[in-house]
Amino acid sequence: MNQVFDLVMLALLIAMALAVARSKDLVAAAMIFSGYGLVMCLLWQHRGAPDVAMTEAAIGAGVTTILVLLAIGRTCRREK
Amino acid sequence: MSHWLPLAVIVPLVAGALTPALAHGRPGLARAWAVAVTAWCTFATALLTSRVALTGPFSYEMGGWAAPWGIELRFDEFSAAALFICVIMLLVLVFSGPYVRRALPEARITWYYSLLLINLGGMIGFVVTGDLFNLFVFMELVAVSSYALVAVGGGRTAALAAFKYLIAGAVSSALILFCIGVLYSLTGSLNMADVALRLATIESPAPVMLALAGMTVAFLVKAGLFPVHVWLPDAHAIAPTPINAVSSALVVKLGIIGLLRILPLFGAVSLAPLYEALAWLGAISVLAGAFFALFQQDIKLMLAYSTISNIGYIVLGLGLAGELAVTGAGIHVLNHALIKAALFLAAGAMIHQSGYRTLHDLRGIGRAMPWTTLALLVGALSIVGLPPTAGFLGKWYIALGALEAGRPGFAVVVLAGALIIFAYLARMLNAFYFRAPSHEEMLAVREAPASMLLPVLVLAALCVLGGLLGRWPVMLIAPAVGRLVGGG
Amino acid sequence: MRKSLVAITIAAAAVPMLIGVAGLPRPGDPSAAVHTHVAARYIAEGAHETGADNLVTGVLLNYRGFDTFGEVMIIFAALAAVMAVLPRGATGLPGAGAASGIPISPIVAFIIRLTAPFIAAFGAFVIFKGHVSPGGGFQGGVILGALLMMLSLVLGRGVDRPLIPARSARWLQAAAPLAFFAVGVLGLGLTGAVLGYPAEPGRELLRELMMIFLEIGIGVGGGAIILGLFLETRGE
Amino acid sequence: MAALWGNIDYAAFVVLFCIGLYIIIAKQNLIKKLLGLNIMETAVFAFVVTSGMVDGGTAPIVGPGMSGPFASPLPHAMVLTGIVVAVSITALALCLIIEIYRQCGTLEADELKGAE
Repeated sequence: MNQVFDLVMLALLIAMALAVARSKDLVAAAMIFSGYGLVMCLLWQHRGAPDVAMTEAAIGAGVTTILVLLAIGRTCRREK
Repeated sequence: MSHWLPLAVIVPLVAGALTPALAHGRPGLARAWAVAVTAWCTFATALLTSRVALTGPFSYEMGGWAAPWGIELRFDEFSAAALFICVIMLLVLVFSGPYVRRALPEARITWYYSLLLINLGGMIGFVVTGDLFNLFVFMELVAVSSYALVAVGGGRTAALAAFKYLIAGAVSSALILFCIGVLYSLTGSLNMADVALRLATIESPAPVMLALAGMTVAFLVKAGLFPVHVWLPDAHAIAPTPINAVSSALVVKLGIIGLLRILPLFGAVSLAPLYEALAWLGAISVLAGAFFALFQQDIKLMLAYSTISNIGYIVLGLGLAGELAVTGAGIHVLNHALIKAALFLAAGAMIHQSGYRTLHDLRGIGRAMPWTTLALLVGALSIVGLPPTAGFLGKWYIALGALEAGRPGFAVVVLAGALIIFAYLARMLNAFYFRAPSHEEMLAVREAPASMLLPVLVLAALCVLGGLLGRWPVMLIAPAVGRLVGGG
Repeated sequence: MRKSLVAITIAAAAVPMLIGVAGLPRPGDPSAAVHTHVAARYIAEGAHETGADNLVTGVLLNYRGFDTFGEVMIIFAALAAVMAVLPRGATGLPGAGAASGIPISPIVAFIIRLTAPFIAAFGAFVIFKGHVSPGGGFQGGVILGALLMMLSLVLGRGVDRPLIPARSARWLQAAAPLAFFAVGVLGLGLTGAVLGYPAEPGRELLRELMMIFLEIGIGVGGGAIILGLFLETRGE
Repeated sequence: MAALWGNIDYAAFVVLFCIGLYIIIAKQNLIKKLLGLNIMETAVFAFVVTSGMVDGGTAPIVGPGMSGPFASPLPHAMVLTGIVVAVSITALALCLIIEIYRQCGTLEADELKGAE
């Protein structure tokens, strides 16, 4: 069961990374990146690393995404 | 017990964190505070350097934990670079008083000095640590402060140059962390000496080669060697003058010192192909850096490309892996720091006083600013490598090392690089001294203020002193070179 | 041409990494060097030697406290960098070009005010219990920072009238390096090594107090810095 | 290549690393490049955390009720520091992006190249 969970998580991560690469709308890319951080946090929680998972969720998926959205607000939203 | 070693790293960092709080109401205090802390650091590193010169390398266990379990700071001969770092940072801080009051907006001055102190603490930490992950942490500390200091001048393209520098630095840092993860996965420890021992017993060569190749490439990107130098010219030319001096003379050298730290880890692996690659990359970088410098009109861009050329000399010296050549490389790391700092501060003082940056506009400045131009002349002679100056020693040893290794071609490259730079500098000095000024107000330009002129003259004196007393640094780093070449 | 250049670079990075990674010991293999060397001692005597049941906090604050000091300096350097790079008006406030100021809807404002004390309690819990349960200074600091961000939005306290006044904010933001300096020098006095913790049987309480003091310093410092980053990036 | 199946996690993280590298090199928008940089760094952190994993291992918390093999705490300490480094660099990069947009009016690398 563990192996299947890991493989699903890894496949999801790669799919989200590609989605970030493809999406033209930067806000959508930031949201997908936040989801990518949360899936990574789930994977680490499963691997016996709760501290790191909590930090990744709070800092990686939280603060980074907020700062990116603020910067998008002050610049332009769409990638040409 | 030498508590000087951890305090020499912790004090500048904590002082950097306190600078904004202390100088909140009084911006003038920030500079005085920074100069005082840097003077203390110079004293501390001088003590440590004298101790390593007398009794050889020593280490300090943080928190009292033995080596592989805790972090071990290891001060060996190459760590004596910390003294050069402190001296140059002290002179840069003295220089940046009047310069920064005019170049930077008022609100940024306290943060400028805070970042410089953090940069200093990070560099000292980088050269003294004996722990792989600690090396990464201090490298990031120097990196973050350097990205910001490049952009603090606020020029039209300063932010873009800083962003390119940030992306190049962050990608190489991610690669270094990946290689540290590979080494940890193989050996289970992070202490450099311990990893070196345990790497010898690893059977599967593939991950070891990956870690070696990855770290070498990443440190060469940080050192700005020719094929991966793209971020360097803009970052070093657009930043304010004191930051040019710090980044071209010191921060770029951390890539080389990082290489010197990780090469002994891979003693078991045959490093011959790596050294061969380093020698060729260094040679190409020497010629390419000098060649590009030839076509620059802007003085600062020319000096930035000459940094790439001199990094090429150092990497060429390392690549030849002979006793003489590696000594030459080690010496050039220290001497080039002095020379490049003198050149950038002198050129910066000229730009600060006259407002012009290109060779054509700066004609006739020799008469208006005699002392600064004299210092620039001494720096120029040193960078070419004429005998009485500091630049001569490094290049002389590398050329000898090339001949000793039976590679006369590289000795010719060393000479060719010096000649190309000499051609440019002859043109520059001709413009300063013998050409009529192309702008009338050049005659009205006054000499740089005292606190800008003093550091420039001290650095020029150090360039000549480094040449005359060249024997001492050679003897100082000889044991470390012996360990590196003997073990390598 | 550009496409092939990109493909070559990616392949030049991917192929050696894949080959190298294949040679590594299988993750999860208990006999790998990762578990038998340094980590074996951390797990066996970590709780006893550092007094922290959460071994990650034990490693972070005790065994490798110097790394965490460097890390705390990096987050402060990020704040100093942001303050040094962003354009400053005459009064030291960030320039125009602020985010689109969509007013916070009263429902959201009410919910944030309602949950604020619980978030503060959870943040404090994560900081104080960091050495016995998952969590620690950074996580607690980020939670407090996020709470301060939300309150700044709800109370309309932008960068011109920050929630924490500028003068005291500078001291709060330097809290973590100061805490490390204090504990480091105290450790030097007690155990003769910088950042050392007293390990004698009678001194467990003092060691735990020093650790909690560090956690609070990191939490408060981290929270203030993250609030500063938020306000500066947001502009007016 | 059979060994690669055993380390399939590492292979996935190398793929993520290369996707991040691809985004940095191929995409023109500076914010997109920054997201690629974050993806690359998170992939390296995942690699380090996974190297500390142990079969059937629980979190390295030595509580009264805790038993069984514990994951190695050292990679967790490294990755905690790494995540804080990543957010520091991201915060600085975003402010540089804001400054670039204020001065050059665009965030596309190819248009900016002409602006120098």
